Amino acid sequence: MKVLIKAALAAGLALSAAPSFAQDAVRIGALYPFSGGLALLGDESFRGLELAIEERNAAGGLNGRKIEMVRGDAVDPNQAVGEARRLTSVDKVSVIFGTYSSSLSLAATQVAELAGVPYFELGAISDPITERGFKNVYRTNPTARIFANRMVDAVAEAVAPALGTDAKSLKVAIIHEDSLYGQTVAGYQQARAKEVGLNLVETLPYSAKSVDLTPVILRLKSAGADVVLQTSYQNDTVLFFRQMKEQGFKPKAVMGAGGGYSLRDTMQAVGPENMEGALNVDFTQYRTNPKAAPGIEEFVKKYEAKYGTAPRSGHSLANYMGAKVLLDAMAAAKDLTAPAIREAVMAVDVTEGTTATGWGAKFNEAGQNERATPFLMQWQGGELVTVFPADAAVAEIKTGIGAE
Amino acid sequence: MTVRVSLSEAPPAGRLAALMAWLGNPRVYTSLAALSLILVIPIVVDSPFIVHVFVTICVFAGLSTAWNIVGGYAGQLSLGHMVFYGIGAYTTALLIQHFGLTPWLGMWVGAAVSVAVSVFIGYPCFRLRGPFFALATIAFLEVVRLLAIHFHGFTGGSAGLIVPLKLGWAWMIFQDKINYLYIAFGLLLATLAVSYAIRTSRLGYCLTAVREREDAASAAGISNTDVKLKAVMISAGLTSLFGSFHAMYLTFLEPETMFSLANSVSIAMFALIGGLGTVAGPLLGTVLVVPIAELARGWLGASANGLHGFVYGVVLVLITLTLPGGLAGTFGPRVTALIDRLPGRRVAPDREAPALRHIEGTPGEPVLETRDLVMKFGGLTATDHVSITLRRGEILGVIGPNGAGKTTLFNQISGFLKPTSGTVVIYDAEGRPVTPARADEYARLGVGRTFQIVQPFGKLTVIENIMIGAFMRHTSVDDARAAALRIARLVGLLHVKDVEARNLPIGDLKRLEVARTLATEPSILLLDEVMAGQNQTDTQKMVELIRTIRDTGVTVIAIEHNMQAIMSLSDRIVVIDSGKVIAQGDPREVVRNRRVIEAYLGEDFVDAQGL
Amino acid sequence: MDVLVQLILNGIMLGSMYAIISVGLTLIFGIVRVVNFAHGEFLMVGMYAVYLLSLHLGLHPYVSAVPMVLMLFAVGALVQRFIIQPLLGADEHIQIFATVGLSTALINLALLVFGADLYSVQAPGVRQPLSIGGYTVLHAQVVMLASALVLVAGLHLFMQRTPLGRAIRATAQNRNAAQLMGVRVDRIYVIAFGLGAACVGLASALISPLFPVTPTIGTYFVLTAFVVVVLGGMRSMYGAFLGAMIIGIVDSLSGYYIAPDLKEVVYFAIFILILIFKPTGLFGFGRGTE
Amino acid sequence: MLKVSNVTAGYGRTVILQDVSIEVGRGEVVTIIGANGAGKTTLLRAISGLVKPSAGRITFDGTDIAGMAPADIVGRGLIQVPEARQLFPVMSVRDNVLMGAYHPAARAGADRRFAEVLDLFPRIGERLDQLAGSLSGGEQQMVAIARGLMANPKLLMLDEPSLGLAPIIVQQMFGIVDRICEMGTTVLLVEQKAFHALKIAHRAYVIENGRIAIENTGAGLLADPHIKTAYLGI
Repeated sequence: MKVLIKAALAAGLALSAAPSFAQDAVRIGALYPFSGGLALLGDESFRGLELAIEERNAAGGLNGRKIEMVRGDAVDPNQAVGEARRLTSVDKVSVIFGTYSSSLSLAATQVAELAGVPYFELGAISDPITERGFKNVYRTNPTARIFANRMVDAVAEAVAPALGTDAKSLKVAIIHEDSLYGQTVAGYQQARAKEVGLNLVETLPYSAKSVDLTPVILRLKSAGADVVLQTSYQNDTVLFFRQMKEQGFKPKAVMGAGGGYSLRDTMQAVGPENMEGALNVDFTQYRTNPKAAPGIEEFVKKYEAKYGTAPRSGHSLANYMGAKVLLDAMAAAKDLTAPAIREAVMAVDVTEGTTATGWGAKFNEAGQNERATPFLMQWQGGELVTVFPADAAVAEIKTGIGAE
Repeated sequence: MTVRVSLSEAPPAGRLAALMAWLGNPRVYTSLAALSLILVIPIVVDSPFIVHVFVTICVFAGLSTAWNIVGGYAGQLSLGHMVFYGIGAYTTALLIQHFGLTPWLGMWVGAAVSVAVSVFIGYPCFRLRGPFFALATIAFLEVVRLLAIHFHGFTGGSAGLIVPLKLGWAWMIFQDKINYLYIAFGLLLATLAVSYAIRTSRLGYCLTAVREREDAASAAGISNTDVKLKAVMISAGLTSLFGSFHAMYLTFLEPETMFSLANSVSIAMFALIGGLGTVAGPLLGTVLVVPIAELARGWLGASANGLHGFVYGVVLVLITLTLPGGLAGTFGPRVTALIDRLPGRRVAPDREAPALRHIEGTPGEPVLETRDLVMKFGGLTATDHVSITLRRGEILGVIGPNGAGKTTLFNQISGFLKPTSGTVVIYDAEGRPVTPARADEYARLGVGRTFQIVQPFGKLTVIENIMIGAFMRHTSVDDARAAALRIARLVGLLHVKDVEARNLPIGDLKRLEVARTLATEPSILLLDEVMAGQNQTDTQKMVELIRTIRDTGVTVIAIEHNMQAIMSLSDRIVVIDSGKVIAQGDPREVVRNRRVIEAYLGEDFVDAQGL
Repeated sequence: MDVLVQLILNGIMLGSMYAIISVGLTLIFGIVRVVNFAHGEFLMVGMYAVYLLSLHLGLHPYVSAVPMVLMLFAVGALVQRFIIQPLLGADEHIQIFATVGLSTALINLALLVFGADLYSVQAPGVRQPLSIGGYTVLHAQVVMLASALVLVAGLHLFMQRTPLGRAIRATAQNRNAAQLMGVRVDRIYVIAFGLGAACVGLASALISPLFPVTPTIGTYFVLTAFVVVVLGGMRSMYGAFLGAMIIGIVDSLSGYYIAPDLKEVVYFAIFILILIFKPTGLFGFGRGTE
Repeated sequence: MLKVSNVTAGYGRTVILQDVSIEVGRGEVVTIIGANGAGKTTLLRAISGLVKPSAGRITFDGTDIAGMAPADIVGRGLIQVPEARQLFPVMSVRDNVLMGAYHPAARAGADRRFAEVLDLFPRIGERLDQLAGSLSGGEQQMVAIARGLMANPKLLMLDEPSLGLAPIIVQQMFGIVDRICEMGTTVLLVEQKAFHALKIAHRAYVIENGRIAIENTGAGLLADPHIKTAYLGI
């Protein structure tokens, strides 16, 4: 309840756009979907940013200046445009952090770019966000292409060895929900599978609102798919796992691209015994070897202290890590103008395995962090544990789906 | 805030003077002043966020106004209107991407595509009524959205299309946001002007007529499908233009937003809240709801997910329960009354009525023939081989007991029923025999009919009701009004000319039925029991009126139960019983016919009276 | 061949789920002449209630069917009495807007109370696959099909054999004459709306073990239910039942043989074609152009 | 038994009936005749509670029933057989007839009356399982009357039972009405075919343009030359 009141107050303050704020504070925008269907993970993402900023303020702020956060709530692209306009004009923020959802990010970054305000994307994965030649958009998290490549590569690098066969002998199928997320990831998966010469037997899109996935499963069964790569939200993940079992379809491996695969709710709805062995490529999750991701345990503690629950997904962690890197860059910049920030961001050089997500940070000309890679995880005994790459792993990869 | 003034009301003396006089009308200057606030407030406040809110208002008000042309004026509840918005947006964006075509041209291509699609959707769907039309439009929207996702090679699929950020007027992309507002405001003004022009034109009246009563509209020569198609084409084109503009504004398109069911419902809701079928309603609804929704999301949205949506839903239900007329419908008359008290009101002078249509032909020649008309409903034969000939200039009375098939006969000779067998022949101005296909074609050929159960357009005033008929021969509103006034005077409805038809007593409604039909200036007039419900003096007046009409060259065929009246009026009588013509000829002889008396009073009566 | 049989089997099972929902929608449309755009949200409300009963009282969802039927009957009756009844004389647009408004309010109320998370009901055993000659169905699906059959048969008997059922049919066919027979038609409308909603109550109990509940779960079903109702001819329960089976099978087959993401396109296309070319529905039980 | 005093009624602001007063005594057969649109049906609708009178009183057995719900009026035994039959077309003939005994006040003895009605209309007995909509006009009218009788009427109001029927069937229909009257049911008969209606009527009213124009005994009206004038204009 306290959180709610605080949030309401923050929103109120944001609306009244107070010039009474201390002159020396640095104002930054936080643009996420706080209401509507994306609210759950939008809010989860925001918590990572909030923790990073609190940490920074506790340590004296940005070169002695306090950081003030102004929230923007966007449910659809039109609102994202509106909120981005508000943040850049009324609230005159120095930078904007966001956004969790790719379509919101695409819309909001167009505004920020024209307004000349740096936009720090911490969670949206759509590649074009950093492929439009914008000068002021930076992203710390891995993109859909990186996700897709990691998934396809994992078939050869992790799954096939565990099965003791050659990757080329495996029949691979791609299934995905047909909104932006699924369509994008699956597109790159197809390209990558072709590139590395995997035997791709089916690519099946479906609506995330589907109430019956048996046609998909029967097609996979008919095609004799050994490995299924799924890009899905929560409902369709649950449906897929339940119906896969019911239809007696037992592939050698199933791998998700985050989304519904990363959520504890999904595992509970499906049942831990049925989710056993499901692979998942996603942002760094909490059962990761702290040696590869220093600071991860402290983050969880801080999170629990502030919000009273365990983190609901890795989104908060990714946002936390990205915010920290970029706040450091802001601190290093000679002032907070866009060119100075660009210079500072381009100078960032963080080696892999030194942040709470285990990612490094080095930005290319387009603003994309080239040292961010998702890890391969697996549901084992009701826990999502990191299994690949080896130095981040806390468990061995297992084969098969469902407990015997 | 319905504004009922028109530019063309001005006298022809001098454009400038006319414009000044028009601007001097308080309804005009208050409306313009209120509208200009949409432009003035953001310029004065000078904040890009406020500009954004007002751009959003302009876009949604424009979409809602365009929707209202179909949903309000024509009464066709489209809940898939964003399909045109999406088509406009995608066409424009794809043309930029593939051909480097400026959106200023692309938007017109988009509009053209939307208009074509609207005909494709509208033509088959207009046969559906009420909720089924709504469901069909939703289905079309969903199909288009799913196809846009599926064919991602062409549309960019769910990943969406990104509009290249080429700045400048040529590409409709600006660093300075106020430029967007200029365009949005311009589009809104244009849409309001179109909406206003339709509302006050022949098309607007025809749409209202079709919405209220399709049959009466057909009888007034209006082709229901044609006017609905016109409405949906205009609406789709305008909606599409807003889609194109909004795509340039958002610079990012995805099927979920472009073909959104939620937004389709929203624009309809704005019109409902503001007042369906009024010019100002959709704008009012949007101006009220959009800022409140923006604020509510700020205040409520952050504190609890769904609270503002819940409040929004509850408010909608409450509005339907308490203000079914919307803001404009409920408060409009009072506000306009207040505005009219402002200085400067100008009363348009009455016009000279245009000349009546001249009816050619020789008295006595056949003008309409039926040949062996048979009409079967299930097992019932309503008309059984009816062959009658109507001669120019006569008054033919049709009598017969209830349920004898008289009205069924009328329905066949006015095109409302297709005979099971047999033919109806009308002789046109050149004396050629023709058989029209639809009721509105009969009407345009000069067959005017009244309905036994009166069919007034309840929410229109008496004079507007008559104008619906007058529009068949007069395209201009002023001519139609003048012609309608002449008819109102003729039938004795002048004293109630500004009363809404639903408030008339039955006698006046019967006269209105005649007046609307007369306004179509028919050469053949079909009167179905117009004396019923009239008192003695009114009946007398009606008899005289019918004679007067006949004297202008009109041929009359009348069904009547008031025997005294019909006997004294008719030149000839046809008696129908159980679907058959049992007697015809001179009135005096017909009533002495034994079969006729039997049909009316029963066989026993005839025996008892020894007739 | 095996796949075809399995697909048809799945289609029938899916169809029986659509049938229960659509029969309710048909009752409301056929008798009260109102298209209930909030029908899916009734289902959602029911599913949350089933979840709560299971969580707090440990009730098996099938046991919850009884309170659900009663609760949704009450919900439907109240909606008819306080929202639809006052609007019966109004333009039909207004009624549609009222149910759309109700739907918006309910979805957001659920979001407010339960959040966007998904909740799933544990019902041991009912998701067990049952193998019949090499083909698979679930216990829950068999229960669903049986319930759909019992529901349609039960409603049939109720409508044919009881005075109240006769009065409901009479009111639907000739409101005026029914009044002259001493039928209180306003009360009949309340009962009919309640019955329609009660069908959804039954559906919510049966569907809960199969699908987790979220605020928008109703929207997954409601458009399909409209398709079914139109296919079945709007007024007829048997039409709705057959229509549901057809849509279930079409859904299943087109998902396999055409493309899973185009199956909605297929049945929406069927829907549009039926509306345009055969508005009385596939079986000629009713009339869509009225 | 039934007393309509100074009733004015209509739809919306459209006035159809003006200041109409009629009376029906117990055991009487009263006929109302008048041309189409004169207001006969509106009068019956007002008595049955389907139209609320804007002025005047309607009492039945001493109770004011103006403004009562139609169902309560039916419950008091005031039953209308409406114009143009108004059957339930896709219900069986049996169900149509049974609907007559729907009101709780009519449930007692319904089985006995069902037998009586079948006795009166043997044709109906042959067609119990057919859909009512598939019957001929005359048969439909019989079902409508049978349905009315099932309601155990104290006063039966028949609205144009001869409407739209072939002449031969009209004769039969009046034969049936005769029998119902002879059985002692009080009847208010609205007709256009004046002669027969007047012949069986104890008293009769002529309604013109929403007002009662003449009141007389049936025989008296039969002899009144005004009738022929009103109907045939001679």
